[in-house]
Amino acid sequence: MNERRVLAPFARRRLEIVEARAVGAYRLLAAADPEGPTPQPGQFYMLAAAERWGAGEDERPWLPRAFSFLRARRRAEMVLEFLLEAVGPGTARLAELGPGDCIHVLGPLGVGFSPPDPWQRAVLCGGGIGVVPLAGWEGELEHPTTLLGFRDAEHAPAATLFADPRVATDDGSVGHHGLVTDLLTREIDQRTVVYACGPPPMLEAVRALCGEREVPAQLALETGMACGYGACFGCAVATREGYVRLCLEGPVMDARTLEAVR
Amino acid sequence: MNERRVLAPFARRRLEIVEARAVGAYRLLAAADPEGPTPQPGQFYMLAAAERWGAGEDERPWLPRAFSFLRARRRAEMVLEFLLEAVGPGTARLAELGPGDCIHVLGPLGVGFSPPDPWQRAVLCGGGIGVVPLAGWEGELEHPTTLLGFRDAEHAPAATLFADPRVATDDGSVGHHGLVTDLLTREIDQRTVVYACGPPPMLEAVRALCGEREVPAQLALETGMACGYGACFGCAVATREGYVRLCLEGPVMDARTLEAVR
Amino acid sequence: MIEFCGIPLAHPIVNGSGTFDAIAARRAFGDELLEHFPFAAFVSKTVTVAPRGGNPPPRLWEAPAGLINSIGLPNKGLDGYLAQDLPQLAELPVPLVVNVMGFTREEVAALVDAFAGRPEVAALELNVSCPNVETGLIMGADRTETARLLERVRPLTAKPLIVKLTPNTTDVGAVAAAAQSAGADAVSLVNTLRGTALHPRGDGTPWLGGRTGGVSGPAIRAVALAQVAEVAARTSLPIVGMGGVQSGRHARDLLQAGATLVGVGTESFRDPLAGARIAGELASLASARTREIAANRA
Amino acid sequence: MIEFCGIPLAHPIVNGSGTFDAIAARRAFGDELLEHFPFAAFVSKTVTVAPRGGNPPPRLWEAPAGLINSIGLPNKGLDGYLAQDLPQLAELPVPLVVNVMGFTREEVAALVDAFAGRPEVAALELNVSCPNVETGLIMGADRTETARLLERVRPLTAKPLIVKLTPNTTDVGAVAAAAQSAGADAVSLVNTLRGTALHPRGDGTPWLGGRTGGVSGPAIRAVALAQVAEVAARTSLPIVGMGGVQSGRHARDLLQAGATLVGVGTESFRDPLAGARIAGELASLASARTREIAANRA
Ligand SMILES: Cc1cc2nc3c(=O)[nH]c(=O)nc-3n(C[C@H](O)[C@H](O)[C@H](O)COP(=O)(O)OP(=O)(O)OC[C@H]3O[C@@H](n4cnc5c(N)ncnc54)[C@H](O)[C@@H]3O)c2cc1C
Ligand SMILES: Cc1cc2nc3c(=O)[nH]c(=O)nc-3n(C[C@H](O)[C@H](O)[C@H](O)COP(=O)(O)OP(=O)(O)OC[C@H]3O[C@@H](n4cnc5c(N)ncnc54)[C@H](O)[C@@H]3O)c2cc1C
Ligand SMILES: Cc1cc2nc3c(=O)[nH]c(=O)nc-3n(C[C@H](O)[C@H](O)[C@H](O)COP(=O)(O)O)c2cc1C
Ligand SMILES: Cc1cc2nc3c(=O)[nH]c(=O)nc-3n(C[C@H](O)[C@H](O)[C@H](O)COP(=O)(O)O)c2cc1C
Ligand code: FES
Ligand code: FES
Repeated sequence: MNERRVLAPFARRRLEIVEARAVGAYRLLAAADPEGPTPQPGQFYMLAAAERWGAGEDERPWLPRAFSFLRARRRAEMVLEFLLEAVGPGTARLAELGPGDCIHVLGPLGVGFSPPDPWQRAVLCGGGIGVVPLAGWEGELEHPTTLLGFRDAEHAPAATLFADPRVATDDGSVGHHGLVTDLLTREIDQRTVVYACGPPPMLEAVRALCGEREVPAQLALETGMACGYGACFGCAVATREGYVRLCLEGPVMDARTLEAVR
Repeated sequence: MNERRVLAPFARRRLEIVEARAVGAYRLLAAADPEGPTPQPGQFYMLAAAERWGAGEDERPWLPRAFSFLRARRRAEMVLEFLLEAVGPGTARLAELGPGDCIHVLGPLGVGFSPPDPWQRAVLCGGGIGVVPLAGWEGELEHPTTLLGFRDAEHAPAATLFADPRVATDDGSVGHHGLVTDLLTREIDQRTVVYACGPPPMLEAVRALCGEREVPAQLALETGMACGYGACFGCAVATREGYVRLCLEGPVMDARTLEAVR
Repeated sequence: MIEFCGIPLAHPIVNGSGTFDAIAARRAFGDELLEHFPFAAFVSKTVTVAPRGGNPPPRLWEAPAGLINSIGLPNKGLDGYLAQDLPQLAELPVPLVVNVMGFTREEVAALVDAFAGRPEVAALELNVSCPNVETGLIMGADRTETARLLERVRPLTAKPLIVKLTPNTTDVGAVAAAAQSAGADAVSLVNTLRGTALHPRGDGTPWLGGRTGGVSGPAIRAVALAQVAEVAARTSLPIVGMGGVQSGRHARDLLQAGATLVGVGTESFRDPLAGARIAGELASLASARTREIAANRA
Repeated sequence: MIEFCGIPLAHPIVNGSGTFDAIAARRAFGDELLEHFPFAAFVSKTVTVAPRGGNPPPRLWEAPAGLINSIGLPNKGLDGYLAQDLPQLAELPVPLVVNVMGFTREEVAALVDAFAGRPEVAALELNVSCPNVETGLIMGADRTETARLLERVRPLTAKPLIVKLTPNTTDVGAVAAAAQSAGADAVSLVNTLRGTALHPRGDGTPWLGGRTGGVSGPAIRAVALAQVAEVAARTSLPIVGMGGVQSGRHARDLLQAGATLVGVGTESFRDPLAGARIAGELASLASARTREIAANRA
């Protein structure tokens, strides 16, 4: 399944930010990547601000941070879009960048989603910032069902990045009042394949649900990463066969290989 | 001589930059200091950018940096002016600040210049960035002689910060072609008191010259500092009586107490 | 109010020896220092029997997230300290801990003896990070050395004896245990990590006048936390934990790892009120946590 | 071209064991990795006799100017390494150094013996930062342990034996000297400094699945430089110096302190081509210095 792993050029690239804007509570950054290959949805990049990456809380950030790409737009040259949620010093620093600022980018890394079989219907299920890797994937699928869950109306605007999403919010301010997995339960059957990304409890619910109903599911997981290319062994995720490096064997994992998502 | 040591408020103050501009190759920063006391010329402050102090070369800067004040202007509120030469990560970071950015400031610290006796004529002798502490002092003296030395025409514009300076440049591009100490030699006699600041070889020449001619001289020295208020013992300077902490007993030192300036 | 070796303290934050000079700070800041004294107790810089000028400059090197110092323990010597410093330090609004160091056991004994009868002194801290000139071993890196030192000085005073351990050792827990068996009342750690830097001009000469120095600051925080936890697991002594503390969160971590007090060192160079700020942050964290636990119970 | 223990190398920069996985990197970057291989020799991650899964996550904590890791030496074990990894690593365009660790001297002997006859292997590095389960002592923190280990394994191979020293010791120079007397061909240092971090939620539990970990990166550079200088002063062995190297200047400092090669570890996580960049910077610094010296003579 080599198309799932588009190889990364063997060097960080210094890319210029061409667009930076808020999407609800999230921040969208677009960087021109003229030399980079077109990534497979689900793959990720290691990002760092080219200047002043550090000196935040506890002198951090210092290591690069992992981000799924949102979309890879090809016009005259390729533009990579990222969507960030500022949760700590690394994401905070990236969120303050604007057009003209530069970032170091390594990637695409890891393996992306693999396409449904012709007879399968794709159901995309994203929660919070976990909707990111699904955006590019939606565009490559025929008539997918897209289900997105958000905390509240502040975060729900990320749904505008999708073609035809159904939305749930925890507080009911937008769409279904409840969990996105409520919507998912009603959508899956023996002919669906689920593509999911979101917070661990959501992914665990998806895994359990799909496991029970014997529906194939590809889960894009997250974990702390230092390198992104298999060098540090820091991104271990427990599978039924022991630990694997998520940056190398994932971030998209077949749900059946996992005993649980933590 | 208590007027030489204006006490510092016991806290760093977060001050806003109100002006930032180039003065030749140097950078002038002005910060509003509404609560701070009026310092004595020759005293200094410990400065750090309030944001992103770090993450430069070798993850530096991290400690605050010592700066003489250039002038303390009192209008509606006090404005402290600093003049910087970007020589490393700390000065580079400060030099990139603009109006609205904030700095942490501790001071005034150390002891400043003490006034001439009524029968004495003040001769100010500054070299390079060492002209800084003399600017404020010139304004408090009656008819001082001001001698300033610079590398070249790029640096000589700092002379515009003085009322009536005579300038020497190493390359002869402005004023006297040669050392500022050439000018000093002709200016001193038994009735002068010299106030000098500049690179160590210049100060050593001033010390030797004034020592030989028995002319009193006050030298504003520099050394690496971590704290600025006597806490670290890092700013040791050798005097005839052993090491002293420059931040506490200086930075202005009576030339006679020194065996040499290194 | 908390208690440390029988000494009541307003909060758990003290200074690291040699990183705050209350006498100098009073000259720079005036009596405002006394009104807002940042530490719950004041630990003075290491005193030796003979006066010392300290190492030749440069004495400082800024390292990534830290500092290398090679100060060389300048001090007025025992007599100078007693005559000039002690009266001034007695005016501080907090208890005084005197840090002492000797190059032989007898020197340490002389120092302990000299302070034993001084009511101004609440406790003594023994800096054992230097070689015993008689054995060549770093006193605090070797448990036998440490034990023999404590056995020698313990009978000399009823005041609390705090042993300041060096982190440059294979097994700091063993040294702490030896100190406890031999009568120490508390331990403090970490002192600086041995480190050095070369001159940036690139000719291979050491930057520091003293050639090597000690690393402090955030760079050593993870090491400090591990060593405090190791010592807490091996002794029941109260611990003064320090190393790279910059915030209430860092102080809390050390307390949770087993410390009773937390020392703030290098951070005071960046912010002279760091001690007070950290004490305040720690108090807010503690009350937030109390509320959280109460809420979880309810 | 330089030489290290008889092995010709294109430049003095190698990787630190466990900080670059050439097999994984080839999967991520393809054959471009081989065309631009960043290191003059490749040091593979520690191999143990039995396969190991490694420590439970989280395994990483970002520290000020550094990283704490608690990876726990996951590896396929000797048989898995020989069968799966060695053939792939033999395809690299540079000499291969195999890093091994055992929990007893006999385990180390078995590992050395297994590689002794392998032509793909240019040298062996002994990771002695773990406890000898028989004595409870960290092999590399104790000179007697180190010497006895070397005496056991030295006769088993003619290949260069590099002892990777631990920095968590009182006197690294003494350990290095013991390694030399007992037949080591070289030493490498520093391994990571013992350190830990607590969970940010503030309940005092350790963050790392393995509870404590090892600190690497710029935070430990000053310590590494001091230890390399100490070892250089005590032995005549070639030294692989490492710890926090991020630039040619840092590499030059270690070489000037006495190292023959320089290892790049954590910096590769930030920049996979760090090794090549640093080698280039080092070469420019060296030629700038040559020009400067020539100019001064003229
Ligand atoms: C494959 C992949 C794809 C991702 N895609 C996206 C995306 O598209 N958009 C997005 O916003 N995010 C994405 N993430 C998550 C993103 O990488 C993290 O949010 C980011 O690394 C956080 O860095 P920070 O410095 O802002 O926060 P941190 O302070 O690093 O906080 C993040 C979490 O790390 C832990 N933590 C706290 N302190 C430390 C420390 N000192 N060392 C280690 N851990 C600590 C805590 O659990 C904390 O909640 C992705 C992650 C992965 C692995
Ligand atoms: C009382 C006083 C008044 C001063 N007034 C002024 C002023 O008005 N204007 C002005 O521009 N400057 C002034 N200075 C000098 C100013 O403090 C220094 O230029 C500044 O600290 C340099 O910091 P940096 O990070 O830019 O450079 P650094 O990199 O710190 O370089 C400065 C020097 O420090 C040394 N050095 C290099 N690396 C390190 C390291 N890692 N650790 C320690 N030392 C290192 C080198 O010798 C180098 O040349 C004054 C200094 C003092 C003491
Ligand atoms: C400049 C400096 C001077 C120090 N002097 C002493 C000293 O005289 N005696 C002592 O026991 N410790 C001394 N220390 C060690 C500190 O007390 C403290 O143990 C160490 O710095 C770690 O804490 P920190 O990281 O908060 O600075 C000194 C540290 C520094 C940075
Ligand atoms: C994530 C990680 C894994 C490591 N694994 C090993 C290992 O398996 N064997 C070993 O001898 N050293 C290991 N090390 C230590 C490094 O080889 C090196 O000695 C240390 O990190 C210091 O160098 P640095 O600061 O450049 O990283 C590891 C270091 C890191 C950061
Ligand atoms: S992030 Fe380093 S191995 Fe996966
Ligand atoms: S700068 Fe710290 S004592 Fe002078």
